[in-house]
Amino acid sequence: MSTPVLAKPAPEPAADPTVKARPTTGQRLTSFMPVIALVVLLAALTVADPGFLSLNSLTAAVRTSAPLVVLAAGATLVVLCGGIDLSIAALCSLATVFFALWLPDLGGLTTLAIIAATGAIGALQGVAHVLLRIPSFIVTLGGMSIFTAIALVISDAGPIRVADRDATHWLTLYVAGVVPMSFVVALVVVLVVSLALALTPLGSWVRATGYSESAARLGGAPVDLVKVAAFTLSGACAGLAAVMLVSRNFSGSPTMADNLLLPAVAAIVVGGTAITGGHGSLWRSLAGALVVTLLRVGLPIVGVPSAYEQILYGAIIVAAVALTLDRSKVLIIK
Amino acid sequence: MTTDLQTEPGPRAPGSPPALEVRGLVKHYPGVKALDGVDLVVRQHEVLGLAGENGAGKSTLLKALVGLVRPDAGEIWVRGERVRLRSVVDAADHGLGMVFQEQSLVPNLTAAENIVLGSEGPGVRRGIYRWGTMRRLAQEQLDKIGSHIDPLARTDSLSFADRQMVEIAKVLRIEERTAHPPVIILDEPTSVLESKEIDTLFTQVRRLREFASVVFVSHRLDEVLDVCDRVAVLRGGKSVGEVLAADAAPAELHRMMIGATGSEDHYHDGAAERSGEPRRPRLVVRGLTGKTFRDVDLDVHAGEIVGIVGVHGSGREDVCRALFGAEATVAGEVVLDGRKLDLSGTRAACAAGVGYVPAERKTEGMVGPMSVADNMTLTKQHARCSGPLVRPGKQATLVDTWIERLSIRTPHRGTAIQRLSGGNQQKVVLARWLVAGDVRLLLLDHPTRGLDVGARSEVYRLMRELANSGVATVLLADSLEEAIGMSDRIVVMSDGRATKEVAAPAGAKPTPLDLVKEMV
Amino acid sequence: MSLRDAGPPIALVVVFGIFAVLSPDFRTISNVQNVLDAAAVLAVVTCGISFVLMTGSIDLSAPGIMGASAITVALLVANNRNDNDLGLIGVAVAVLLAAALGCLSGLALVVLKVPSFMATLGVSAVGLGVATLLFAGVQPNITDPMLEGWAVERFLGLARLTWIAVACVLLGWLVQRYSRLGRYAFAIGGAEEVLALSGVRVAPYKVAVFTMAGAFYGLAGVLVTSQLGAGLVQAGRGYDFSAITAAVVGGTLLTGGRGGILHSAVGVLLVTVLTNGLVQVGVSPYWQGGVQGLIVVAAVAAAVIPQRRRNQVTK
Amino acid sequence: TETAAGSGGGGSAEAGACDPADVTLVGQVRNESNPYEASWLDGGDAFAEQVGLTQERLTYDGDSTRQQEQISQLLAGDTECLVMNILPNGDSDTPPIVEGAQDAGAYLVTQWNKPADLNVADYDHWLSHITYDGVESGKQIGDALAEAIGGSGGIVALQGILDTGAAKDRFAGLEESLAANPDVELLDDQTANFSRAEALEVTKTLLTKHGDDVKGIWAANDDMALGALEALQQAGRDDVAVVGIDAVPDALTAIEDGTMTATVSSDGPWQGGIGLAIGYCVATGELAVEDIAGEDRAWFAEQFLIQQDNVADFVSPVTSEDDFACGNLFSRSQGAIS
Ligand SMILES: Nc1ncnc2c1ncn2[C@@H]1O[C@H](COP(=O)(O)OP(=O)(O)OP(=O)(O)O)[C@@H](O)[C@H]1O
Ligand SMILES: Nc1ncnc2c1ncn2[C@@H]1O[C@H](COP(=O)(O)OP(=O)(O)OP(=O)(O)O)[C@@H](O)[C@H]1O
Ligand SMILES: [Mg+2]
Ligand SMILES: [Mg+2]
Repeated sequence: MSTPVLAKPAPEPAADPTVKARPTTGQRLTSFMPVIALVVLLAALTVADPGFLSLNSLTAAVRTSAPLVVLAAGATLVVLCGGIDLSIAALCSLATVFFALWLPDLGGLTTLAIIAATGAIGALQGVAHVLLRIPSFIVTLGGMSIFTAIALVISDAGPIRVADRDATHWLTLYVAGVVPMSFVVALVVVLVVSLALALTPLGSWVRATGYSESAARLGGAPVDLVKVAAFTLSGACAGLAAVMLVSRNFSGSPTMADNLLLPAVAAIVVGGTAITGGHGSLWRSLAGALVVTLLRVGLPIVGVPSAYEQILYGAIIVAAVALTLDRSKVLIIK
Repeated sequence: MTTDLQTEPGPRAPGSPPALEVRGLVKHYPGVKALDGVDLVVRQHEVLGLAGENGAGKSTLLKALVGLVRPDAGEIWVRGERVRLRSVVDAADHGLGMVFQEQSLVPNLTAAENIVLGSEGPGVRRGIYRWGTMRRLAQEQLDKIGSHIDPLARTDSLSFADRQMVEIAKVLRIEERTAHPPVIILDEPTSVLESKEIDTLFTQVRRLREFASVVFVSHRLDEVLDVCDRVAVLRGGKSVGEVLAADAAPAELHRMMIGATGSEDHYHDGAAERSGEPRRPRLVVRGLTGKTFRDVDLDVHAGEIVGIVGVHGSGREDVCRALFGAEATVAGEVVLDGRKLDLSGTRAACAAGVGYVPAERKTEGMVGPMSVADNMTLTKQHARCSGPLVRPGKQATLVDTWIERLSIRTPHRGTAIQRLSGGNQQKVVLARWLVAGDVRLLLLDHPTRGLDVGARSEVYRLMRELANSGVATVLLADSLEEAIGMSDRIVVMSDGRATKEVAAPAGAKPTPLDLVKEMV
Repeated sequence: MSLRDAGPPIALVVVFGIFAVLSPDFRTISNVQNVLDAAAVLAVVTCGISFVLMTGSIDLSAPGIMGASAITVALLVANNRNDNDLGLIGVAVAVLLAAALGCLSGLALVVLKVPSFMATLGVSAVGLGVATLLFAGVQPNITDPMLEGWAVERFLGLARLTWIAVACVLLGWLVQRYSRLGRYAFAIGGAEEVLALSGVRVAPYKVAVFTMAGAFYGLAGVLVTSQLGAGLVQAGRGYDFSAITAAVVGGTLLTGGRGGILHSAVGVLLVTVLTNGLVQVGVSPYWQGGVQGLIVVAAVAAAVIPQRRRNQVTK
Repeated sequence: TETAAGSGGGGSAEAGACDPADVTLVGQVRNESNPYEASWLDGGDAFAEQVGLTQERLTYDGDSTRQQEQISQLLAGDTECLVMNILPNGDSDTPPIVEGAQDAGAYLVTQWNKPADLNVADYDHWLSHITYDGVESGKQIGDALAEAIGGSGGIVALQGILDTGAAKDRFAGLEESLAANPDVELLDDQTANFSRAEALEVTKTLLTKHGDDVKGIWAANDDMALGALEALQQAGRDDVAVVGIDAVPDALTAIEDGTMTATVSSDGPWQGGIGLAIGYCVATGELAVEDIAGEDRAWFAEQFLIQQDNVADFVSPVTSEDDFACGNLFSRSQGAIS
């Protein structure tokens, strides 16, 4: 089958070639908003407590943020596809238990085994979502309670100590003396996935699925595969985050990461990714996760009393989203 | 009806006083001048046609008239009074109402609610619905246009044509807001209707003229001349003149629209250029059965265009979707080029060389916020990749080639497709299947819906050239004439079954009447 | 009634039947009363959230708003912390405060254009903060006989607050069916852009929907206070996701435009019957959450399978 | 100056070299929205005032990760003369806190939760771990309950958050008590996660399930006991004995009124003060780590079974300055944790 040869239909020139789709200054600014929000927040915390802006303190903050970055990065993919993954935190908790249980047998391979296992569990949720046509919200809400139950049962509802710390020791090292290894790993995850999206057709498939699933499907994009892949990655990221948590806490516990769900979703939204899908990126979630981490640890450390801390957290996070969301990309906000 | 008829019925375009005047209207969009000083007069009790190519600015102008678009410059006068229209409500208060190009009803509300939406009046007292009153109000509007639907039916349970009637009934509510004859604007109301429904609509439009002015937009120029008293022509956001419908021909209008002598490139004569090489069967469908169709047999040869005609609900659309793997089938066998076609999903169909252009361009055909380039290369990876990696350079070259070949009007290949006019969007969607050069079977569902004459003839030419290069095409045409003109063979479907096959070779075309007999 | 609408009630009957067969304790009158009483608070919360879901938004503010209203009402009626004894006025003030917090979510959504997921999460945090401030380290216990009576006194076998919940469901249904607010909420979920084209200003209705939802959460907070005899900051913990689950299980779509109060009421009963039944048949506490999750997924899957289509969009 | 065994995050002063005015006092609990923990922080404030300082109050909302995050952020700041009195969220949260403090050279006292195999004496900045004997308290109230129902009959148990040591120890205590009272039958045990609201629901369900067989309710803390009391009131039952642990003010009132049978005291204000006091004494050099007896590195604090006859003594717990004097720090010890 050869390319159909079409005569050039002459009449009018296609378009004025000088008109380029170049972003305006305003658009450029909006795309940097997550970073701006981060800097503003850091400045505000420094004003409140000048001691906050020290190398030590920043190092601790990025080290703290690593699991959240990884969780948010994985879930961002699902959100970009137009879904949501509410199971990441419960899956991460379950993975910490797996890690503690498997480490004695698998040794150095445990990390890989965990990531593979959580990836497979994520894939399973993805398959349930696309095959049964159940909204991802429901599938992953169900997944959340199922994973919690499994974790409680296999751990006998208690934390399991990890005696052998060598397997996770590498995550506690520092690159060049200051950059925590776990944060470097988180950066690598963001970078690798971002590159995969940018350099392969995956990126446009993901966005097409998120913007308009039916158009993507009828346009021949592998919508179901893309969705399952997104859930798989989200699961795998939950596993990696679990390894990071274990390296920090020296134990696995069936509820360890449960409270990271809402911060992870907050990180995605604060980054300016549209919760309705299509528009957004992983580096935005990275910036968002740093903002959320600063809010979580920064406010109490600079001395905001507990009650006011919650009020401030609520207000700042809403303000941050108001700042970062590019409204030209999302017409109707639900 | 609240308006009293001061004047006798009948066309009276030139003489009657202006109901609405537009002077020097200008509207810029980033990179486009959608309106560039438009002047327009709409007289009382006339039907004014508005013609222009895709992207000429028709919709923008009409939206400005109902307060949805804020013009950058220019004036709008209603019955001798200059007005500033800030919202739909504002416009309705001045007696201006519009039926939009895309249907705009809330699907999960009743027809009655849709009709009174936004101006419930006595239907809602202190925020409380009075369903009886509501029903009566809606019934009054429906009676005006002689529609018999149940006002309390959920809108998404109504047929397409009935929904169109609801839209018209809804827009007629503006009569209640003003003592003067209203101006009713219809933006491409016919592009989604069957011919029978179009006839009903035209009857309505002629009735409207008795108590209102109507602005009517359509790309079917014969239609425009048929129903309108006067036709104004827009080109590149400027008014370029007007004609009296009574003494104008489609060709003349077309010339004004494109600003040159347009080739009278109509589907009827084009068929002669078709190459006569011997044909081999490409698509063989036997006993295909799905939810809305049964036992469909269909053969399409390489290089052949087969039209499927049928009334709304005949199931032809679902047959097309089934062949593309987008609709489930329960039985039947489909063979493409001697190999069994996998109907399990759209991916498999794409891989086998099947292409599909859906009728619902906005929701199914394109991914609005994505660029022209990404939309064009969504399917065929080797059009933008080497190995698994995207090569932006390769993609750009290829996309630019096709933008030029199909003369797609877009500021840039990176422009979001939703900012293009409908015709140009359609060309991008078609190009999606051509970029790779491996399409063997093309399923076209209303491919010319909403396209202007020029764009349409380009699509026709494209279809023919594709056929000449060996592509087998299944066409669900916009009108019977189009089906007859373009097809080599026509299959009639009714009630989910293929009931008749009619040969339509160049020079021996059946008449529309022949087909209508079979369809009902 | 379409198949989709019939699914949840059928599921309710089936689940009820299964538990009734499995456990003699489950099928007692007193347990049915207990189930209905236990469903009361969730029903009120779900009334509120249903309107928000109907518009296609989501609302996670229930825990914060309920906490704030629980503490407020405990401090305003007769209690052990101060000399207030405002009775019903105290209840009204708590509900108003809750409505104000809900209004805040709505304003963040329409004025700041912050997606509801985030806006309501923020408001929830604010509500918890306000509650913690008011709590000030000492548990307020109520001594108000009226409020205590709601949980204790019975009418036709059911606690007063169960009747309050029934009244809420009825009110919600009337609002949904007969008020412009309810119908517009429904329409916003169906096609928001069309409302704008029809000259309807959508923003005030969205704010109103969130305000109304806030008021329902506020009342739910009051009910929890009445049940516990004390105002707790954590009065609303977990109600956000369980209310969404109940609404969805009842047939409300998260994308909006479908479902309603009666659907949600069925969903609430389904969830409550499950919770109660699993305890009654003696499922290990470890497994209860998991079994419940599995059943919810299965129920939704069973409901959607009949109308599955090839090119269906599921988000 | 390197005192810590680890690689050292902050330059810590030689033990005991701190000027009293330079000491930073930090108290961290789950949240301020329950009376027990709020009174803990208030006790910390009272001690800080006593030595002319202020306490930094931290709460982590029962969120383990957040607790770790706060602590690592805290330890990234100035750790010289930093004294922390910490309530770890669960057993598993203690080791990272301990190692963090050790590396940074901050003085740490933990309470309630500690894995059994983690030895305080292995560290020189983890000064002490204080807890109440959960098995003992679970047994004490179990016995009190058995006595209240006349030595025989059915009871139900409301467990705490399943993966905490406190919940497990207390339940183990109940089992010991059941073994000693063979006629008392445990009809059912369910978790209500230490929460009043959950306890209300669970109790209601258990009451319908077991009806009049229920003669007593054993709750792993007072909040759940109070929830159970509400459920009993709503069910119109006043013949059921209820016991809990913690001695929160509402429970004491209930015991005074006779609606509740027994609880076991844990003294929040004292706990909030004593941890800071130990750290303060070491930081300022009034007490050397080496001088703390081995049995005072991890110890059970004194607790009392409170019933109607002695409840008056506990209604307003008072901490005297003497309790926190450096020579008197371990006076409430009931012996080392075995
Ligand atoms: N919202 C918008 N943003 C940017 N450009 C726009 C927008 N709306 C319209 N345009 C541009 O304005 C021009 C006029 O568009 P308009 O929709 O008025 O054309 P039309 O005559 O109605 O075409 P069609 O026949 O295809 O409906 C087109 O070039 C279009 O791309
Ligand atoms: N998934 C579905 N489930 C049930 N009924 C359907 C479904 N899809 C379509 N129908 C119904 O089946 C009939 C066939 O519809 P279809 O749109 O295929 O007709 P058509 O002949 O292609 O119409 P047109 O001329 O507008 O293209 C219609 O009555 C439609 O309402
Ligand atoms: Mg148009
Ligand atoms: Mg059709």
